[in-house]
Amino acid sequence: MTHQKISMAQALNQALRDAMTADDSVLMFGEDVGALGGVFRITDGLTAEFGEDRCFDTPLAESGIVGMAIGLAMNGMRPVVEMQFDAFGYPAFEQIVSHVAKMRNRTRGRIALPMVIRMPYAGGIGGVEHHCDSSEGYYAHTPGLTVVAPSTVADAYTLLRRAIEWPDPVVFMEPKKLYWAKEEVDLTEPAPGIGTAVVRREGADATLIAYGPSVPVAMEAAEAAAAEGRELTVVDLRSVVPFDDETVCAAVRRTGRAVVVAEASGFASVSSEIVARVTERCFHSLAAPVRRVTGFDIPYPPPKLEKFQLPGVDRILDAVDDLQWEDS
Amino acid sequence: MTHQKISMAQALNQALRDAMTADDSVLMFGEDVGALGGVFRITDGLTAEFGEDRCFDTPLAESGIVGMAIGLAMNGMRPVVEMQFDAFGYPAFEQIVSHVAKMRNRTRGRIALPMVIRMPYAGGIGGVEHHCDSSEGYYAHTPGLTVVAPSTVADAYTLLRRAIEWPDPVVFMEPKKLYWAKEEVDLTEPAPGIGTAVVRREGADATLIAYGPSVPVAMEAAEAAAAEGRELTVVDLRSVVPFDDETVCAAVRRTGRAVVVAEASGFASVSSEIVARVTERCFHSLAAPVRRVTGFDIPYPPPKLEKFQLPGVDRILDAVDDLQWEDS
Amino acid sequence: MTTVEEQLLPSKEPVRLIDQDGVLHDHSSYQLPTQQALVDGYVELIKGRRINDQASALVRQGRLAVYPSSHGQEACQVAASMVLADGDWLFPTYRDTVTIVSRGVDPIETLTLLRGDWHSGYDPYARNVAPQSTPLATQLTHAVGVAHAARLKGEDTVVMALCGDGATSEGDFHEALNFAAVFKAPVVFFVQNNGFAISVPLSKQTVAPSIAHKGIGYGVPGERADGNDLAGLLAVLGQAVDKARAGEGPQLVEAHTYRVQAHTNADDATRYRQDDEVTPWLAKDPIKRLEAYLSSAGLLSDDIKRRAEDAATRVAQQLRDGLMPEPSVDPEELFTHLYAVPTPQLAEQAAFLRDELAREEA
Amino acid sequence: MTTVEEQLLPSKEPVRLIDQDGVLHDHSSYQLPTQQALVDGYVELIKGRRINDQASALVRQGRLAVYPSSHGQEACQVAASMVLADGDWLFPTYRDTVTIVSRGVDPIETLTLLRGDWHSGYDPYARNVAPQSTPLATQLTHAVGVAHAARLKGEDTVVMALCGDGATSEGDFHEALNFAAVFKAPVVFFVQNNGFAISVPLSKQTVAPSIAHKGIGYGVPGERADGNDLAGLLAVLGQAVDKARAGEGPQLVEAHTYRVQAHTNADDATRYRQDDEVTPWLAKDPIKRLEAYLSSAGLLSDDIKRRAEDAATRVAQQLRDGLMPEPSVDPEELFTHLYAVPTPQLAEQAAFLRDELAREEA
Ligand SMILES: Cc1ncc(C[n+]2csc(CCOP(=O)(O)OP(=O)(O)O)c2C)c(N)n1
Ligand SMILES: Cc1ncc(C[n+]2csc(CCOP(=O)(O)OP(=O)(O)O)c2C)c(N)n1
Ligand SMILES: [Mg+2]
Ligand SMILES: [Mg+2]
Repeated sequence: MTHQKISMAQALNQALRDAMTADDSVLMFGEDVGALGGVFRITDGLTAEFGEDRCFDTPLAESGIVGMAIGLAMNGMRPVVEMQFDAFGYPAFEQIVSHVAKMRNRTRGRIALPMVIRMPYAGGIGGVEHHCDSSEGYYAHTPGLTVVAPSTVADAYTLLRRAIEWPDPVVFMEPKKLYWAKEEVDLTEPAPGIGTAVVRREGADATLIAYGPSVPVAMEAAEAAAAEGRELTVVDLRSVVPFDDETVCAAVRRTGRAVVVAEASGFASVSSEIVARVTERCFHSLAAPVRRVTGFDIPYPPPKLEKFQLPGVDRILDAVDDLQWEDS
Repeated sequence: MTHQKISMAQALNQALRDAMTADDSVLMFGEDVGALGGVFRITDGLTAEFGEDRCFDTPLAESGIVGMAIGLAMNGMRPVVEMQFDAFGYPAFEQIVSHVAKMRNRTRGRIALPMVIRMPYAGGIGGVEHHCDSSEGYYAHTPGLTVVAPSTVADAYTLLRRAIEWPDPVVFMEPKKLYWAKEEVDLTEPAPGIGTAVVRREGADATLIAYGPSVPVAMEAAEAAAAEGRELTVVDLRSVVPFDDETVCAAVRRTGRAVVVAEASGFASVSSEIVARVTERCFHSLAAPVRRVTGFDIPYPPPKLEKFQLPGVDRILDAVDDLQWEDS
Repeated sequence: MTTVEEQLLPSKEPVRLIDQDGVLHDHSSYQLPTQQALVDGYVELIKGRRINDQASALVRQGRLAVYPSSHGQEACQVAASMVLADGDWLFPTYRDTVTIVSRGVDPIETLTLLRGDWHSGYDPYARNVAPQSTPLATQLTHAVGVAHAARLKGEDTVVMALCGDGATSEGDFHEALNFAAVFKAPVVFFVQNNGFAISVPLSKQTVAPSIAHKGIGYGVPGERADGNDLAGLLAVLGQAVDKARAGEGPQLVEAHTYRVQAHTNADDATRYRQDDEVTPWLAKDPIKRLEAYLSSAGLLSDDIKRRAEDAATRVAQQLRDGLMPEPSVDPEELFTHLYAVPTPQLAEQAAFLRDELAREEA
Repeated sequence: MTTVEEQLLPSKEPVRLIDQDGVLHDHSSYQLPTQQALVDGYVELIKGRRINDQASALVRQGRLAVYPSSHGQEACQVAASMVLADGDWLFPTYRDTVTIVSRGVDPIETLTLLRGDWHSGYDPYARNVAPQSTPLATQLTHAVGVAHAARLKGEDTVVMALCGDGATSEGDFHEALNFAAVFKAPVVFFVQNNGFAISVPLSKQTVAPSIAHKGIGYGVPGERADGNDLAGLLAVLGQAVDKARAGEGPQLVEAHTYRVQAHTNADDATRYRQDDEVTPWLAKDPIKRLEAYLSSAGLLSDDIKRRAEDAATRVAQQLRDGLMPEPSVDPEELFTHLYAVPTPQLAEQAAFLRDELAREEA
């Protein structure tokens, strides 16, 4: 399967398929993931290929889905569950925060929960209310969870494979708006594991730090900045927890300036954390305060207004312009 | 009732009593808040005084409690509900995030939800698992909520009164470990409203920024620092949302150095936000990066180990020492 | 079997007063609604069907973002509104456009959500209709709160709370029924069991004898009705509303109906069900059977037919006109409705956007 | 009333094989357990009571942080463990110390949570006992998962999932029963209805005819038993376990018992109930009645009495000894158990604490 042009949705589907082939204990379940193949078709064909025992529909209850996954993981399985949209993961919040995140610690490592909670997330698809939330901040703030967000087709495949093999529970945030764009990929290429950020583009003037759906936007902004003569580094976090301080800080120290880009509302968010930890670690390398380009602190807007909420190229370029260049 | 020595628990009880007397539409309900008066006795005597219709026990279901409060608020009431411990508010997370926070915005201001969710929170009381969480970060990250945390007896009274009168939903975080300490207070004194931080102590060398249970610890640390010849300003946020940038930034600019103190795990937290926004706004006034003294990124420890998790005076003083004094 | 169980368990068969051939059936506990009600209901059915079909067409034209149609469920939609008094409350879901319009809310305002202009477009207090709920079953506890508030105020309001078969699996369904029962809140929980939750058939949702059997676990009387028989629904829901109003506490009603079309236009039902499963349900169409009955009873005058057709034409026209121009939503609104008074943070962000837009325009 | 309802609704009266005077009652559906079982059960009851009383005493001495006693509920506690086979699973709550110890878990390890050393102290896989759950009803869906995994692996494991009357109001109770029913998971949901959720009496928790009546709403057979009659409980729970093991799907059993003491030592029951409400329940004590029956049946030999007393003395001594010294928990453990491999962030924080402690010691 080397060098094929596929979409992120297909890559995720392939990752599930390969993981289920590789390991009989991998199960996939949730709402509409069986015959329908999921509302985004990420589980397309899995029930047909692996049978109802391996990929199945559940009753409509997210807390039940996550709770059942916990029990399955306690008893030898590697469940992967889908929250149909990440905002519909909130009914499972208690299970995620009080059990998924805490079980290993509670039992001094005796009960491990190797499970993946897949969440189609973020906006840019014209979805009505509750269909475009960015909830990674809640999970990143919860000790015990691993939080991953791919931004490329290749990473989607690799990171989902790694997440399923991971010994601990992973909240896997899938950027919905990237589901359909195709990329040429080689899925057999060795790829780094969870916890490693990657520099997507090198540039000496400033660093853009992004993850998930904001990475392609950051890349586009870097392209535009280059056209105007400013060279930007783009770091793709890949995983929010664990956080790759080394890669991020190295880039920031090299460039002396940084902008964090994320779709979620900024207040008390992953972006706040990035600004805080980068500043704590790189203070004397910084020529200007680290800026944030995030969603406003408002509920995700209705489709007709979402363009105002999403961090776009112009807003990123404005933030870069704002990095007190005259001072340097 | 001028100048009495009462505990925070009594002040909160008095605030509820006075609010219920002042306004017939104020209701208080939740688990064990009736005859028992709440496991912390905050609702002591309210059923006896106002009757079962005004203060009542509900079935044991937090989502139901918050959901019912939403409906009551939609139909002319001002409900105050108690989550018995803040970790038991997680089952209501969906209701809080998808409805409490969004209803006014969803309906273009037509449905207001004047309601208060009281949450006994944070640690330091030797509570077993799930009884000492600090969950304010989840709520602060959710646009549409107002998040308040008193640190003194007088503020507990005033802020709860203001919260009940507030036109919008308030998540009211009550620092459990401060419930019992008594202070001399005058509850009739005029007091500032929600959204106003207060400088609890002035000092030129550095600023401690804290809220809720961390304020007395910060005050103690400032006391100790003074003994060592370092004068610290202590800002008590009082409300996390809205955030009083003006008071906080004025203090930081005056002192050039700052430490944020909070019990919650630090990653992607309210503390991260404070560091980020203070740095964004006061960058060139800062002689050193803003430091955080927070809980570690671990589940709240069992009683025997909680002392290691709590931000204590020594840890705060160490952080202050760390503010690169040699550079200045 | 004690009296308690007899009181709380549903009828052995779903209540049906008019069968799919339009033939009348007597029932020991329920009476045929008045001729007037049936005739008015017929007009509403025709109108409701037209709303569904017109809205679906408008989705295909890109004038609505999405439309979850209640095609085939119009009897439920119409009955749920018809049994309510003016001061009563309705708690609808995303699929209940027809009920909402039937209750008198402006159809364009109703479709604001699905058009993508705003999250909810009508004034909930104008006709006592809560915003349509998307997160399943979550609105049911709100309904209990509204009903309880009414009782505290001494009002005799009844609240009609709608949900689907899938939604009954959510924890909030359970909590709402239990709270309503314990507080004797006047709520009629009306479950439109249309056989599917998106792709998931009822058999994977529950193995209970029926959804109406869930009532007894809360001490709530459960009843079930043929969901395509407007007459039966009016009788059963009408009685439920009466009992709730009379202080007998919450009532649970399950309607057996069928989602004839896909979940929404975005769904592809061929992936999970065969056409021959759908066919028998077409014969059970709620409009056909009421028409058959009214005809045979001599109640379907030309005048009535014209009234129905006029109402349908009017609402379709309203939809086509109202959903025509690109509506303008002021981006400033993003910041103004979160709080009675915007936080300083929001004010700052609003200014940022205003500034950005001004620069773009310049 | 059809067969389905007869199959799913509970017996008209809670099953009772031995009444409070120790008198035997025949039952059409349940048989008296063997003499051996009753005698073994008696020993466990005596031991269980001693655990409760000793643990409460240790709280007063400050050697346990808190203890939610099952005093008066020991028949439920003992029966829940006795009916399980070795490979089966138990999902207990904070109140179920006695069941856990009955299942063979070390009492000191069991009390780790309540002593404050760590969140859970025993190896869940050693005796297939899940950690005690504090968030109410949340463990019930885990039980479904464990049971479903066993079925997928072709094992005939049964899972006993415990909760209280209050916990049945939580959404997770609903979701767990429904999931178990739909997946035919071999779970016995065992509700110890002790009349109270802290201060809230059952009448404010639910107005259902009984908690066992909640089963039918999921297609799950519900049964109820006198919760102070070990014989009846062994019969009812034993049958439920057998049915679950035989592939008949989940079972719901409600035990009618009473929380004789306060919720925990931290609670003050005089604030919400009268002593004269408690008194009649003292006469229904599970130990007294089994003792009365065993005596009258000539089964209570001196040998048995000695066996019981020895077991009780031994466990009490174990508690006093084991909870004596201040146990040492290494603060380093705060960081080591969250992940299989600590994140760099945690490693950094662990180093910070290590450094801090080293400086303090220096
Ligand atoms: C809490 C929650 N989970 C998931 C969804 C996604 N979702 C929307 S509609 C639907 C199916 C609902 O089925 P049912 O309750 O039977 O109503 P119907 O659509 O048939 O009217 C699902 C799963 C949601 N809206 N809310
Ligand atoms: C989700 C959740 N909400 C609230 C609590 C606080 N709480 C602990 S025990 C209890 C009462 C439980 O009553 P019941 O289920 O009847 O069990 P019992 O204590 O009687 O054994 C409450 C409200 C909790 N532990 N979990
Ligand atoms: Mg349906
Ligand atoms: Mg109880």
